Amino acid sequence: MSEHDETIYRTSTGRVGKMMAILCGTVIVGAIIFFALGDYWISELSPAGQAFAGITDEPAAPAVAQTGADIPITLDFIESKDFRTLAFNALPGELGNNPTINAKVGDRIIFNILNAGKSFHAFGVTLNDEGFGGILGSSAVASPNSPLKPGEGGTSEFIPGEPGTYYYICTVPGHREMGMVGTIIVE
Amino acid sequence: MAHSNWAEWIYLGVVTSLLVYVGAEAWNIERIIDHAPEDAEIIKVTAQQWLWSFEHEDGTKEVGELHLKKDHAYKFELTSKDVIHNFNIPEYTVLLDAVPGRINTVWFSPNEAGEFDIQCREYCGLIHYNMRAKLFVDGA
Amino acid sequence: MSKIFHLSIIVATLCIIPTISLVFAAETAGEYIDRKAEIWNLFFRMMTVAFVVGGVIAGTMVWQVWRFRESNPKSKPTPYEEKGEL
Amino acid sequence: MVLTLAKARPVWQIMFSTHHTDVGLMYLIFSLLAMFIGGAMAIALRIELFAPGVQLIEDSMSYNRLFTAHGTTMIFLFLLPSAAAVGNYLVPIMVRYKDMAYPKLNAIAFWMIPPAAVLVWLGMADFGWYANPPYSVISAPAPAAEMWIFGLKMLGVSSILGSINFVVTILKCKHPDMSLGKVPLLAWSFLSSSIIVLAAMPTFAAALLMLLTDRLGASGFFNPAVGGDPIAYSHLFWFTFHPEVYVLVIPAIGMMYEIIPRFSRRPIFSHSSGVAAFVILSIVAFASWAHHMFATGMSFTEKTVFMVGTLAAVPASAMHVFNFLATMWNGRIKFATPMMWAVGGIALFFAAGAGGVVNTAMPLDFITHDSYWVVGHFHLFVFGTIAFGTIGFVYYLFPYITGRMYNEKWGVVHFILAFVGACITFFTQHILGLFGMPRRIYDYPEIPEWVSMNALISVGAMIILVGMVIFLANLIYSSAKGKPANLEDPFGLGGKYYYPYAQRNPHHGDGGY
Repeated sequence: MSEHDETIYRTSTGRVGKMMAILCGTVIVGAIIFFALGDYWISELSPAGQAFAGITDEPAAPAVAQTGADIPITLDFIESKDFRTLAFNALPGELGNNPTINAKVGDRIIFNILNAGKSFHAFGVTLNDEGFGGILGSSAVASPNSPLKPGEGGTSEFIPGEPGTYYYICTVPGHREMGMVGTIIVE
Repeated sequence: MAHSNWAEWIYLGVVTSLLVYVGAEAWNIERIIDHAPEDAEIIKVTAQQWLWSFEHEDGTKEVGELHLKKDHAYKFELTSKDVIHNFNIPEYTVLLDAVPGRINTVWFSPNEAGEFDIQCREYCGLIHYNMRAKLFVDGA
Repeated sequence: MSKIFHLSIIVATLCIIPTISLVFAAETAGEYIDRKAEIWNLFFRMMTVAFVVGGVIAGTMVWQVWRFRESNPKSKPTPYEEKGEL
Repeated sequence: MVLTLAKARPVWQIMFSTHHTDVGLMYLIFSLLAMFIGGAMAIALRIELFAPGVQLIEDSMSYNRLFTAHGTTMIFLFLLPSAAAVGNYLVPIMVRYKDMAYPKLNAIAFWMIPPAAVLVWLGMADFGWYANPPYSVISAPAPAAEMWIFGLKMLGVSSILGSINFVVTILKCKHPDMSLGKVPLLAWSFLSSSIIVLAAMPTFAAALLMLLTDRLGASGFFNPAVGGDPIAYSHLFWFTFHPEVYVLVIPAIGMMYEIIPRFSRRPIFSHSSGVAAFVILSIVAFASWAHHMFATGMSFTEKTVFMVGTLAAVPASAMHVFNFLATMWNGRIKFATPMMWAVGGIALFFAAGAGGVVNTAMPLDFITHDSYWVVGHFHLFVFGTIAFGTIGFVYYLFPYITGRMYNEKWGVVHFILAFVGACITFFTQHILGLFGMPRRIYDYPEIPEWVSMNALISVGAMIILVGMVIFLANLIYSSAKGKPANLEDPFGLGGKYYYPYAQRNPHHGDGGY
């Protein structure tokens, strides 16, 4: 303390203020980046996960001559109070439960999907009569690994190329077995 | 610093003997409950995100529900289709991991009729909190 | 000192061997073992041990904190303090 | 005097200094920042669990990401750096060396932490701090999981570098007059915890790389879909992270060894038994890792081996408790804030240890595994013991760091709130676990016992929150405007025992005087 008579402490109001400004500033900037990018951080599935779920880059389905007819369908994911029964639009036994869709080859079915439950759901059309794989073309809305959160929704289209029985399901594993499945009969 | 340590040795002796007691007791109880009786009925339990499915010895399948009979022994063969789950019936202290690629076994014998919870106790993703099933034990 | 130590181990072992043989003999034929009862009984035995030891240790601590606090009328300077050896 | 500066240095000079007190200060500020961020996450989780249904967090994905970030933050960004902070401040002083052995390495070890924290906090992976495969391989979304893996990788390297520095400083740079047996117990605690890090951490570093290549689909070590074994990861993980528990708890015990004799006005009851207990702990730490895995389908024999290994660690911990109690015996104890935290920490340390003995009894794992019992148990350790020791030591070092005194009255209030809050929160969690509530769940059914106990736990957490807000205010206000401390004897104990006082920082103006 040869040059100064006054003691300068390692901490003072000004220095603490500066430190707090640096810390709070960094945290706020970080929080802005985090929230601005939102769900980017959890947007993808790892390559191993894609292999496990059977997601491959398959060529698109062959183009089908469209009939020009549009069939709009509104489907809401709903759950029973104890979560043990799941369904589309209405619980089993009620009117409008898992409506059956009749269509012709080449009709364009437009799905309007809403997650009206409290759990996570995702939508897709498949030919398989069990399980959650084999989702066809552009029929999917969300996927099991970035599913629709409660209140979220989306639209998708499906143009059947061959006659047969298709199933529209919740692609979250297990939900089909718990009741989230309906049929599409294509002539 | 000169001081006597006799108190510490006695203390350590007491602690050690208590630990030996704890270890021996635990070993003994584990030994008793470890071996499944030979007449135990085998139930195949398959876990997947996020539900339980069961297959009885006679081929009956159940999803999200399990019906058992009182005072029979059951041996669960647990496996998983995707990630690690943990099969837990808290009321009957049945608990074991369902590991994909492995079959783990645990056995129990329900001695009370009624309705019990089955839950997943190993973190397994989005709906882990609601990966539940019901156990129905029917009276003899 | 080590004599006491060895002695306590021997005493502990002597206590355990009869316990083990007793439980070995207690297996009843025919009925299935009640897993729930076995495990919970073990749990309560363990908790009894834990709470007894915990009571002794916590009691000692509380008493020490009360007795040797600076503001206790009975407290007196430690020898190290008097000699300035702190 | 070290704490007064002839000339205030610019902030950047402190930030990029390599002197051990400056690096220690950076560690301390960062770890406290991480503690408040991690604590805020815990409060969000507790608000969500206050009652069944949605309270604050709207979906389980956000909840899962929050508890992962909370665990990672508290362990790697609060507890490890705060221990390193204390070690950086005091170890060179205690072994009477001018600085750490490798000052630049020291600064590098610190500066690896903030970028790692950015990765962990920005990504917020969702697989829990345990990242157990195959969930973390096939199900956890990218890029958050990769960011977590890289972040943890950096933190692992950082703690290895820090540990090398401590080991070399203590073994090679101690004053030639000082035999290893005479090295103070706080420095001993850093020696033993650093050796554990050096032995344990490489395993986890390897496991992380394997996890990453598994996720990329290039390998399948832990992915059963391609023939791997997820249990192998558990072994590798716990081989690192059970010893890591001791890495965290040993420095905290070392801090108590510093506080308790000072405030009891007596020397440590037995220096040699403290050293012996540290050495034993750092060896048996490696004998118990698989007690975390009893439920994965281990055989009776394996379980027995690891139960015995776990029980073997108890006598050494009990020696520490004995040493503390015997030191306080016949003392004249001044209950200033640091002493309160230390004594409270010992009490909760014992409770946590007793819970640990119950846990390891094999059949009881069927009750407690992955339930709230476990949550309560390890929080008693990490909060009740380690954070208590650390926070007490922050109060103890406060005059040394700032040259000012913290507000004693609010320090006591902080302690009482935290102790009461910890008892309510963590003991209730034990009981809740016995009623079968699993951990890591976002929502729970309306079982009456679960509902009331969860509400009580959340109230306890709020009490801790109030204490921590007081702590923060006290830290900020006192470092800005606190009364100047009497640096020869800031706590009024008599004697010039407060040896951080003697330290000089050559980077301060005028040669540090």
